[in-house]
Amino acid sequence: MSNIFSGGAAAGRLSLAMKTAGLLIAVLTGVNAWADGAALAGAAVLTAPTPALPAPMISAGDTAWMMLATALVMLMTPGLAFFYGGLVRKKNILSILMQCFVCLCLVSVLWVICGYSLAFGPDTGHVIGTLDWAWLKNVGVGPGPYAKTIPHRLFVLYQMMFAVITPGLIIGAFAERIRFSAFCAFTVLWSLIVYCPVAHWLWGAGGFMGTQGGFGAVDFAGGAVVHINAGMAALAAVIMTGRRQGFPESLSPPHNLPLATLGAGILWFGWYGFNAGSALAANGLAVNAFMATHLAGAVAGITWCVLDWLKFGKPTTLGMITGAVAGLASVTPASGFVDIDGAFWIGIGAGVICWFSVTAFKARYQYDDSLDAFGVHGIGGIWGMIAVGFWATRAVNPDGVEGLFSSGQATQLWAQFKAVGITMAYSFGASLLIFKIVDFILPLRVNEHDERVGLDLTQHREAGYTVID
Amino acid sequence: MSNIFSGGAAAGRLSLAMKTAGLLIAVLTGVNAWADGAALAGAAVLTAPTPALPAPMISAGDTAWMMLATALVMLMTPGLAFFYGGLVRKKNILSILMQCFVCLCLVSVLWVICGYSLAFGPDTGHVIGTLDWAWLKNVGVGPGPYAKTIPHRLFVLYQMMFAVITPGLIIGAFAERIRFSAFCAFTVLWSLIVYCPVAHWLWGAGGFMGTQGGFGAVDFAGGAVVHINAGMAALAAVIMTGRRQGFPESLSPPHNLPLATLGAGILWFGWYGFNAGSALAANGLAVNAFMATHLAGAVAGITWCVLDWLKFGKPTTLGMITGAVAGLASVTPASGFVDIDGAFWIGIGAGVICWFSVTAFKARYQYDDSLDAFGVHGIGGIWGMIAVGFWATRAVNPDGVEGLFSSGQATQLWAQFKAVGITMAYSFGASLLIFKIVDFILPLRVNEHDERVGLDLTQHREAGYTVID
Amino acid sequence: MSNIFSGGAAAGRLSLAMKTAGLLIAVLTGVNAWADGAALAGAAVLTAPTPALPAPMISAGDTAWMMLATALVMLMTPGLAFFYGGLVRKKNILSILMQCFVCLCLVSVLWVICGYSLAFGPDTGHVIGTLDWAWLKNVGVGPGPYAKTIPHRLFVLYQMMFAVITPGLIIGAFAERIRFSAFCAFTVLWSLIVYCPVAHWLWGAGGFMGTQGGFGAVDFAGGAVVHINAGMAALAAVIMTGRRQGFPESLSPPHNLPLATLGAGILWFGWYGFNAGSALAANGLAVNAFMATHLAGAVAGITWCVLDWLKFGKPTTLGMITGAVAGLASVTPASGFVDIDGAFWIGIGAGVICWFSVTAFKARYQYDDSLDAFGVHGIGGIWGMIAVGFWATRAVNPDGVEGLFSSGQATQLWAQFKAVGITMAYSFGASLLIFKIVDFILPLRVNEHDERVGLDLTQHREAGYTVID
Amino acid sequence: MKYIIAMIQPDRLDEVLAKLTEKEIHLVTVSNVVGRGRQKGIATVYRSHKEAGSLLRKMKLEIAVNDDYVQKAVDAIVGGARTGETGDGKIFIFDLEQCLRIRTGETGHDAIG
Amino acid sequence: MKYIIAMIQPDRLDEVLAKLTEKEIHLVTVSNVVGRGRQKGIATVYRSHKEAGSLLRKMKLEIAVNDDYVQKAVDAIVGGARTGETGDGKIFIFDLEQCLRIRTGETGHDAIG
Amino acid sequence: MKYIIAMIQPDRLDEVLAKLTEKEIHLVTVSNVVGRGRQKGIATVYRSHKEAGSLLRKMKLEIAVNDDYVQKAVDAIVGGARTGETGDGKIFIFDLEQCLRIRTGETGHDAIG
Ligand SMILES: Nc1ncnc2c1ncn2[C@@H]1O[C@H](COP(=O)(O)OP(=O)(O)O)[C@@H](O)[C@H]1O
Ligand SMILES: Nc1ncnc2c1ncn2[C@@H]1O[C@H](COP(=O)(O)OP(=O)(O)O)[C@@H](O)[C@H]1O
Ligand SMILES: Nc1ncnc2c1ncn2[C@@H]1O[C@H](COP(=O)(O)OP(=O)(O)O)[C@@H](O)[C@H]1O
Repeated sequence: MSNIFSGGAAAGRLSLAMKTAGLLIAVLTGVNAWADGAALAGAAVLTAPTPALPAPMISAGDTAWMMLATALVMLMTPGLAFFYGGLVRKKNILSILMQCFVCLCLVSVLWVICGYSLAFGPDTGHVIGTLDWAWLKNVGVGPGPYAKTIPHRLFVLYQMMFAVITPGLIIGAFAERIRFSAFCAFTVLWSLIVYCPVAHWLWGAGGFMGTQGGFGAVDFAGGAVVHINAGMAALAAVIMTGRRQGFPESLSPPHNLPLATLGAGILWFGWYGFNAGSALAANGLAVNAFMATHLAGAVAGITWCVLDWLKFGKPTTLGMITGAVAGLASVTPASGFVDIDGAFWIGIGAGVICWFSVTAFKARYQYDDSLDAFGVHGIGGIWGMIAVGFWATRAVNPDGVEGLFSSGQATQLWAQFKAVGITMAYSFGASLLIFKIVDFILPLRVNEHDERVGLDLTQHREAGYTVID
Repeated sequence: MSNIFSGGAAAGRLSLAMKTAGLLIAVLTGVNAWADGAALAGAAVLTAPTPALPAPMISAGDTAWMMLATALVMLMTPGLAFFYGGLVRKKNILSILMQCFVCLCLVSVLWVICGYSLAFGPDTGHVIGTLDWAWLKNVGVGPGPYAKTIPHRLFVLYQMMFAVITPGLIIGAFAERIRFSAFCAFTVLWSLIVYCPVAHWLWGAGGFMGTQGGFGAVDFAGGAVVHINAGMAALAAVIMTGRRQGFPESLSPPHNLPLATLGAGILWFGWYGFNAGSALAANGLAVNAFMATHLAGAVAGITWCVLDWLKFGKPTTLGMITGAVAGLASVTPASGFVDIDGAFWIGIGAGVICWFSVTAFKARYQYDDSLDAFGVHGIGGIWGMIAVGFWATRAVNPDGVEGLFSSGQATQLWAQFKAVGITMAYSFGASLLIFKIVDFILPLRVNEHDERVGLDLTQHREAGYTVID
Repeated sequence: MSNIFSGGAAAGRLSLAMKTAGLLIAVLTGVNAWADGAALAGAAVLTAPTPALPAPMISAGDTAWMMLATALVMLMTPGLAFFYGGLVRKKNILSILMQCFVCLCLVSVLWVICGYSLAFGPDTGHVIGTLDWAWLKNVGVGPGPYAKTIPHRLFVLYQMMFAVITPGLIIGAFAERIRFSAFCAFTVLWSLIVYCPVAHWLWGAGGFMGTQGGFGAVDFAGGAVVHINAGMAALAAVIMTGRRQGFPESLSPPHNLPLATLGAGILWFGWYGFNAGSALAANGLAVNAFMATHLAGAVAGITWCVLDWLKFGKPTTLGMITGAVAGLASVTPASGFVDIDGAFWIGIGAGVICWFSVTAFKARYQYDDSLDAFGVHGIGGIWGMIAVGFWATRAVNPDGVEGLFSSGQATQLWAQFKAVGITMAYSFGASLLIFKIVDFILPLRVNEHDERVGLDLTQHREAGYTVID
Repeated sequence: MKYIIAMIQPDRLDEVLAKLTEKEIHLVTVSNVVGRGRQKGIATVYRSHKEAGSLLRKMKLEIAVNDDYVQKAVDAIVGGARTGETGDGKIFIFDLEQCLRIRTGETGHDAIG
Repeated sequence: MKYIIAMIQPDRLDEVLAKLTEKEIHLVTVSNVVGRGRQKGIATVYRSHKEAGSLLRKMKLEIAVNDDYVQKAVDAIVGGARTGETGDGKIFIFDLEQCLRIRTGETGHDAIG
Repeated sequence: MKYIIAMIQPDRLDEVLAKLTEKEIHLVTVSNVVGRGRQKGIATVYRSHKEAGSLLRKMKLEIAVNDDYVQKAVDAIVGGARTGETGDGKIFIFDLEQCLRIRTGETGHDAIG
């Protein structure tokens, strides 16, 4: 069977990349044109403060909550490391841990240097922030423009953790075969070229997809910015790095499922910070997001179990935790907009759709998305973003949006579709390009011998565990 | 040596179960009669708001704290999974993790559907809540009746985590031999039939054991509702599932004590949310509970070590963490009512009593409480509930109760005794009944071959670790 | 090559110890003389309340934050256990976990009994607290003298966790060879004789090194009190316990690097509580400390990687996490006084200096600081304390100090030097003495056979993992 | 002198060791192996990817005995390990040329036990 | 009857097992070992402390066969394991005196397969 | 050709390997085993449940050598492994019929080293 994902024919890959790049440029041009038109309204947001209201005050309660949320989201990166790490072979465990920690260290520094400013800084042309806030210039510990009751720098930290984990998610796609130096280069470029703009489009004041003078698409805690974004980059990674040796016949099973389960537990725990923290205050909205998050995760976990049970006769632990992660990822964009009904159906949908994507779709096309970064996060993110268009309701969030079911109108759904489409196209295309460039300078893939021996020894000169002791 | 715990003679078990059921019905009838008499006073609680006071306001600080506490208690379930998981044999590790995660997923959904309403909803007859709050109908993000400064749904979430971990604790009793489907069925039934009523009796407004028109028994964070409840169900489980093959001669040692220690560390961390969170606000009472919790855990850990040292010549790691868990469990009902003296003695008592229950009692009667769910949580919970009657003092909690030592009167002690007795009888009897019913439909125990091969492979078609790699 | 660290010649060790003790006495005498003179100003702090201001009020937000911070710092001790535990050989893993948990249990109880009072109680002679607050007498849940917006007992708990982890850090120095009973004795003595005084000198109201009538040295979250203190004790431990068998030729590699990485992840997570919590409130200062902490950890992790990359051709996972810990330790005393520039340079410095201390210095002198407790925490702490004298700025903390770079004056730098010097001398000397005394009664080191077999079996009669299963 | 290697079911180990003790055969070395035999393994499933699961956990015993103990050892192993199901395992017997106790330097017959 | 022990590269196991199956040799026992051979290992680095790294992970195969299967087995192993690089491993062949199937008590020739 | 199997104390491995190198015996395979011998193990305690602890960790060495190297190998092992305490272990020597280097196909004498 021949297919586009095999990563074999370099020529084919190149042409695909080019087509995508073309598409990308087309999209961006159109978007820019459109954005320019809307510039006036959008740009006003940041510059014009609201003088009538009393001066914003730092709330200790909100600050306490957001520091907690920040710490929780930070913990997700190690959590992800264990989740992914438990699923690879023993000889590659450290490479996964190392890559996740590199994201934590490297992207944090990037974020302070210029990432935050690019993503959230004063808007320019609705596509990107300026460098006015680079190295946190003009960013103090007083209230900031995005959250009025917490220090601005706390918002910087909170968003930093999102920027950290997003490239971390991609690791699942090229696990067990990427060269470490190429990985580092990719991560730096991707953070600046893909993550920052996409974050700006949806979340930055003035971004062209957001609610302040944009499409009106909403993404509560990162369905598009984080999950679709990482998922599409993962797909690009799968194409660019090709399949692992022995795929799919002689793939080894996960070397340490308890470790993966630990990772899943930490992820779930951290996700409260991710979603409920996105309310940016300790209030009812945060509680709503907390509830929706937990419920969707639980429901999706059960759903995956049931499907495994039906298909294979037994529910699996890996299935349960994968389902839970799929549910948590899917509800991410929706958690601040939907009630428990919405969360429930999003959870069911996440279980079913991601299960099919991993079981049927991947088996059908035989692409080696090693740890299902695309299959779970990409697909889950898409589902969640769209689901907002159905189940969102102002009953739970007066500042939110109305979906099809509560308003009977498809406006929001359409906005969500547009945001999903553009994010998918841009992330996929730009990621492919970045991989291409990196591969040109630093080969992406380790050589055959190193892959056989394992990345731990060959990339890091270490072994995860001792054999004799 | 013949004894009642061997689980050998089905007939004997049945008759025992019947006697218990009889006892149970007798108790409940009496209770209901009594409760009806007290209905007026009790029922008033929920219906009559206090109009004179200023309208309750959500506090960001309290909300932040309670979201944290909720997240912490949630984390205890994975923590428990690792604590238990490290103690079983390698071939059963995933079955433990899976069962804990099933509790997390399944009970969470049940809680939203009807569990919360049954446990905390408007009282009916002092025994159970109505279904008025099913699917969180009438439960919003404004202040609720149980906690005036946090969103009602946050209270729902917080209590959800307690409902999740309680059946989780029982897992220790039938570890390494239960069929997964039977486990699921049991967990659903037990949550609804045992957990919800008992929670209502002590914590629900109008419950017949509580302070609002009931016995006046108090249980700050779940000594009876959680620990005795789970411990007695564990005892029922031990009787119903019988001993593991090879018990007690050729039991394997814990396969991964560092994993168990990790679990214990997470449990301890989470316990702050469990106990200090039960103050439902970030105030002095929460701090008192925090202090008492930490101290009792520490003291009990040391106590267990000392006993091990005296008896076996060396203190053990497993002993230390078991002691700590026993101390934490024991101080749970007391943490909001006692000062550090009380916490100290409760810790000592927990170490001594649970150590004896595990060492002498279990060895004497040769019942196979695999991971000492009864011996640690059941016994510890009983000790803690009674200890409240001794050491409680209004000096630390003006809204609390006075124990024997501070007031010289045994009223509270007697109330605690009654609550303990009824909880024990009901939980044991009802659990036995549920096990009986489940066993009738889905055999509780795996067959001999599957037990030999291990539950991971036979119940979940997975292996926790790879052997060759 | 002969050197002072070999631990071989008992006589030489003794004389060294004596010299140090002499030095110590000299230092303390001088200090006391000085302190007496300054007594008036210093002692006033605690006794005279500020009657003009409105009565202090417990803030729910600050209390929530500080309970979180306390829980986070508590979690660091298990985190440390895994970090250290993953680095030893399989046969000693439990001994490390056990020692860390003993710190948690034992020191907590000591702290309540008298430790807190000694360290933070009403000052006597600027060197130590009185026993007025022993067993938390006069310490309630109202606001305390050190933090006006949280219950006093919460401050006790928060500081307790610092007292717990500090002796825990020393474990890295004598890992794999200490007798458990000797360890317990040492920990008790060291906590009371070394930790409490040093904490008092810098943090206690009236302490002779602090800002209230002392040198004016500052230590935001424990660079001297925790890291230098533990690091110098580690150096003493290295000298007193001597090298492990087989050092340095046939040292085994870390038995479980993923476990160590888990520990590092938990440590990093907990460090937010450690440093940002030291603001004692959920405010801008806490956020500043959070930011500085995160940034320094990230930068130091990268720095260590780069150095490994240059020297060994590949960056290692262990190097990255060691670097991160070094950065986090180094920024500890500075996090509340420096801006991101400072944090950045402290991180770079931590990476470079600690890397050299572990690579070149330890290799040169061949002392067996098994897990680099001195090389990372001692050196990192010294660097951080000194760095405060350079980068501190009142721009981020109006109540803080001005370093050389912002004020052009070396006053603060000099104060920091003095504090570092005295802490180093006292901690080293007193630790040596305590080890000497303990060794006299209970031999510090296990016998040769027990060391070969491993501490788990010989000290705790347990094995961490099963071999056959 | 003979050297016996036996592959048995992991959960029969305690039984076999007990039987060996009964026959006064105390010295034995044990290790983990995985084996492919007639026994059909349970196929495992990881995210819907099925693994054939042909390699099953077994325990390997190694016992050096003097010739007169061979039969006893075999009987003990069979006695402890037989369940009658496939997967019970095999016993292999080798000629052992020489044996030496490291501690004492004894060789041959004396060094075995 | 012969007893074959082979040390091979860990990642060649699947290949070797497949080749053995082709030759109708189904029964085999596998275990983890580490070996020091001609292959130069990768020196590992732990906090700047270098480990020689001379012991490399290998897979050990044990196969008992009747005499007529020896060559087939050797061919299969060589076929599956050879990469041409140092570290490919060795095959050792022993005389097997006796073999017994625990389940049935069969011995010799019949018990092997 | 001979095949030497030795069970030694885990912590003597480095010593034994060093001694073997001295005697120019470089090739060796090592694995983890547990053994029951004369050495009394330390009974472990898990929540007051005592485990006999009869199976102790040992290291198993396998070395194929040409006949003239047998004595050297034995000397090296004894030299590195002897502590004089029970539990030092045993050396077993077998006749090795054939040996083959997978990489080159060499057999016999040449394939050993
Ligand atoms: N010829 C052989 N060579 C090597 N190992 C064997 C051989 N035959 C059996 N084994 C080992 O014995 C184990 C049990 O064999 P199996 O055929 O499943 O049992 P049974 O003989 O009871 O049918 C296998 O898993 C394998 O490890
Ligand atoms: N004489 C021997 N005795 C025991 N094991 C050996 C012997 N020779 C090789 N081995 C095992 O075979 C493995 C591969 O040997 P090596 O010399 O690296 O490969 P090659 O023969 O291809 O050069 C070694 O790691 C070791 O485990
Ligand atoms: N007859 C034997 N068969 C198999 N293994 C043996 C035999 N004798 C000793 N061993 C192995 O050697 C190890 C050391 O033996 P032990 O009797 O404790 O030492 P020593 O010979 O010094 O008294 C044992 O743990 C076991 O693994």
